[in-house]
Amino acid sequence: MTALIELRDVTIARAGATVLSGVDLTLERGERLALIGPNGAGKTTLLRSIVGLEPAGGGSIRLFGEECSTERQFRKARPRIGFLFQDSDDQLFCPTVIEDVAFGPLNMGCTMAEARERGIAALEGLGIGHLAERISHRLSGGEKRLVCLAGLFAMQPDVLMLDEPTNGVDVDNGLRLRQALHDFPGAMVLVSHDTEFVDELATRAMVVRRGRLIAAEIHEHAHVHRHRHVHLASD
Amino acid sequence: MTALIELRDVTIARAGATVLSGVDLTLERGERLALIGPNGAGKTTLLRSIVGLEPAGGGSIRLFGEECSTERQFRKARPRIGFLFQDSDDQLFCPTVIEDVAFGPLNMGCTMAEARERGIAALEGLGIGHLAERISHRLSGGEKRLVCLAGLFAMQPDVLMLDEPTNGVDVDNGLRLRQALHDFPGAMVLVSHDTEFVDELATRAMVVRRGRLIAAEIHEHAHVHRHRHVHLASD
Amino acid sequence: MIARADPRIRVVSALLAVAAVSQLRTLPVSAAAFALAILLVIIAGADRRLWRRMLHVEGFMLLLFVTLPFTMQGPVVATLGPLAASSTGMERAALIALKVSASVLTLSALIGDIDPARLGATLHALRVPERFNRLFVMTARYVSLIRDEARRLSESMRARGFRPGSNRHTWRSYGHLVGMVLVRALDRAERVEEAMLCRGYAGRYPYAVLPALLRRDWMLFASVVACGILILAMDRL
Amino acid sequence: MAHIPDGILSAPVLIGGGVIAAAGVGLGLRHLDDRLIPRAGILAAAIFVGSLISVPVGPSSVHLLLTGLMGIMLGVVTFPAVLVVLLLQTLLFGFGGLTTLGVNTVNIALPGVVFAALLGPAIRDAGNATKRAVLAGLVGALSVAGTGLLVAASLALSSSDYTPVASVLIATYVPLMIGEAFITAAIVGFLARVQPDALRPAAS
Ligand SMILES: Nc1ncnc2c1ncn2[C@@H]1O[C@H](COP(=O)(O)OP(=O)(O)OP(=O)(O)O)[C@@H](O)[C@H]1O
Ligand SMILES: Nc1ncnc2c1ncn2[C@@H]1O[C@H](COP(=O)(O)OP(=O)(O)OP(=O)(O)O)[C@@H](O)[C@H]1O
Ligand SMILES: [Mg+2]
Ligand SMILES: [Mg+2]
Repeated sequence: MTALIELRDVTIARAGATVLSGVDLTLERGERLALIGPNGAGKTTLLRSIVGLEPAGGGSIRLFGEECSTERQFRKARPRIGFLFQDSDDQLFCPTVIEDVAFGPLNMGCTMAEARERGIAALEGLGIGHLAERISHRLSGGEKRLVCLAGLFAMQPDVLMLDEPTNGVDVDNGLRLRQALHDFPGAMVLVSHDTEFVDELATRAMVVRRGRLIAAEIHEHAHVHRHRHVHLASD
Repeated sequence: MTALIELRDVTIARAGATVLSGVDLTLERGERLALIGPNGAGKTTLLRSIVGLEPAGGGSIRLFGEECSTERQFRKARPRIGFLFQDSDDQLFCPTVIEDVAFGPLNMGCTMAEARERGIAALEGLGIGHLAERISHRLSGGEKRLVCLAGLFAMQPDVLMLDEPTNGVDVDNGLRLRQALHDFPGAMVLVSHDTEFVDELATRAMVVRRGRLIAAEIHEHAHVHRHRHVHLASD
Repeated sequence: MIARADPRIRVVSALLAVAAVSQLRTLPVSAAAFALAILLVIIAGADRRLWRRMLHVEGFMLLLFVTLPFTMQGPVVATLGPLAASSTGMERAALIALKVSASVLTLSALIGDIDPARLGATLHALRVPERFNRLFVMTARYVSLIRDEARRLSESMRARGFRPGSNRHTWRSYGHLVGMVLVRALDRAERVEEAMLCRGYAGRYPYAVLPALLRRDWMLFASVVACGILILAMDRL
Repeated sequence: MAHIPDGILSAPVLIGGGVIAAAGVGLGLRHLDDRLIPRAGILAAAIFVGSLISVPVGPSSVHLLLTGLMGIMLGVVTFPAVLVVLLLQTLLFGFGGLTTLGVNTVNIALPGVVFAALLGPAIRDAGNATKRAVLAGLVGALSVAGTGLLVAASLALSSSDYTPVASVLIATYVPLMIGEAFITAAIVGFLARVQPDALRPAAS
């Protein structure tokens, strides 16, 4: 069986400066790969180049077994990869939530009725069916994040690529989001600074550091921490 | 001695819906008060109403001992309160960094030469004197954050109000920012989801939850954690 | 040398030079003006992007070049099927091409490298009305920010399988895109105004004071004006 | 498409355009008080950015002008806003057009201001989405047509040699009218649902 995503010796430059070089990455079916690394290391850049939004300078990118280098080739693969952007505001552009969620299926050739049905189903799967008719611009940060995710689920992708999915999400919405990701049957690439979240979800991790992508391991062991904590006075 | 900021039984509504009610808050000289709470709880709204950007529906707001309710009264107090906005791009509106940093002092009646001098001093205090002539919107996220802060320091305020100051700041700039805040002699109100940062800096904390502002305590004690950790394979 | 000149002088010189070129009527003088413009670009230090700019022709300019030779009366020099190209028409097309190119080159050489965001103090010093100037500075400051926002939104559309075509789905989606950019721009405008208030803004926008003009600046000004007068005089004699 | 470069128009047309533009910009500035400058500036920037998008219409594609929309959102402030946008294009893209700033401002801004003033109130009060869409589309299309006519007129008035070109030119505006009508309708529909306040001119 072929890998879902396969990068070989890929180099990516942004605004003239090389951000990443010699990147090898393989994502197999059922894997949940975490990408970690400091600010500005190139995690977002790497995700963008996987779906062809950032042209790779060298090396080869294969998606679902097919070589991709032109916009045309990437375009065919994109509906199968749900890409959650780092900033929800960059992803929501339709006036109402349901229109936004139905946008992907419409692009894939669904009729309006089918697209809405898939959209509603995706929203309900995330427990936010009640948001369908809301104006997307006026949602809270956490709600926006979940709506973006519903927009991806509605496309029924084979791979999810999530750029800091827990950003700006509060506790309650965070729980729903984790549950939905746990239940997602496909493969996943995950960028996050939230180590607890990564530890809980990922099956494998890689570190982006100084322009390189390096394999990492996930261990389990106990730690003693000592730090100050905030408690409600009434607790 | 009078408190710097004193809110009594304040109610704040946004777009018709009550966001906060019965808010009592006192900030004394030298205090560093952290406001914490979930997304959409009303932390930003509370800061905005302290400087009169969001009109309070009821109760009284006293700044530096004087009752404030009209725009005129707030206008007098604002230069003494440095308010760091949640999004840096909203705060940097002058073309170059030095113009932006000198903007506050100029409004306070300094001559151009004095204002620039205070601006340069503020930038150098934060270790970013070399950015002075740069175009402000071409800075990185972390640099923007520091420039915004320099703009506030240049006004030599008595109180800093910081809305998620560490947002989008990487490790190096984060260290500079913490150092600068540690060295700031005045009082501070601090909103942040970054618990480590809050624990390190705050002397007192309050929680915004379900429309109320509740006092909280900061404890120090040891914990035993057990979780999975990511390590570089080569470690 | 030009890059170090005072921006006030550069803006005024550019305006005068282009005004002079725009009034030329004869082919040889226009060619001379074009040569002068190239010289100016070389003095200024040519930028690679400049030559690309030269190739950019507005749609109707193309139309003008193509139709003028066939629509103007005059001695026929070539025929293309039923169409006859006149020499007067071709001369006119050449004249326009030279004048337009000379103007673009002159502007690039004199003011092409000025960052619009830095022009506030210059326009202020040139007595441009205060409100207009602030509108200009504000717009210049936010164009790139908003352009980035729009770019990221359209990338998110592509990532979800959008491909533009001539259909209602495309037009509606673009309408949503521009609408969302506008709504976010309005929100931002409100917060920017508040940020200004928070820093004690009371209606007087502070501009940087520009240094006094040097002899070098006046020399640049004098040479541009002299060239302008010279070509206009040659053209009319 | 509406942007006439330096070196084509005659002096009387340049001066006439300059005078009308000065009047329009002056009027716009009088309506632009201090508090409205960020709103007008950031909106002008957004519309400038929106107009960089190329929209497929049939086999070709067009760049939007969005002047009908500007008229609806900014009223007479459209004049200074268009001037700012043109000045920025001159500086950023080096298309030229310094001496023609006045003429271009009038050609681009005037139709938008006029048609938005005529149809704007009906758009804001429209009871249903279809009626609003039709009216907004009309403002978009008419503004483009007006700009096409004014550009043609500027050329024809400069020299009779340009008259044949000017009449061909008007035909090239038809696809733009179609694209602009649909997009303006879609944007106005969006704003009416998400932020109806935005459809009121910045200066009121
Ligand atoms: N629009 C851009 N133009 C030019 N360079 C950019 C742009 N965006 C990012 N970069 C550069 O590319 C590099 C990688 O950025 P990237 O956004 O991929 O980092 P990241 O690992 O996702 O960081 P973060 O944790 O902050 O999201 C950085 O050095 C950054 O300066
Ligand atoms: N521009 C607005 N118009 C109307 N309501 C708003 C607006 N901005 C925020 N609200 C509402 O006010 C409430 C408080 O929002 P606020 O931004 O103060 O929350 P916050 O505690 O700062 O959250 P976060 O941690 O996400 O920054 C929310 O319920 C939100 O929906
Ligand atoms: Mg990133
Ligand atoms: Mg907030």
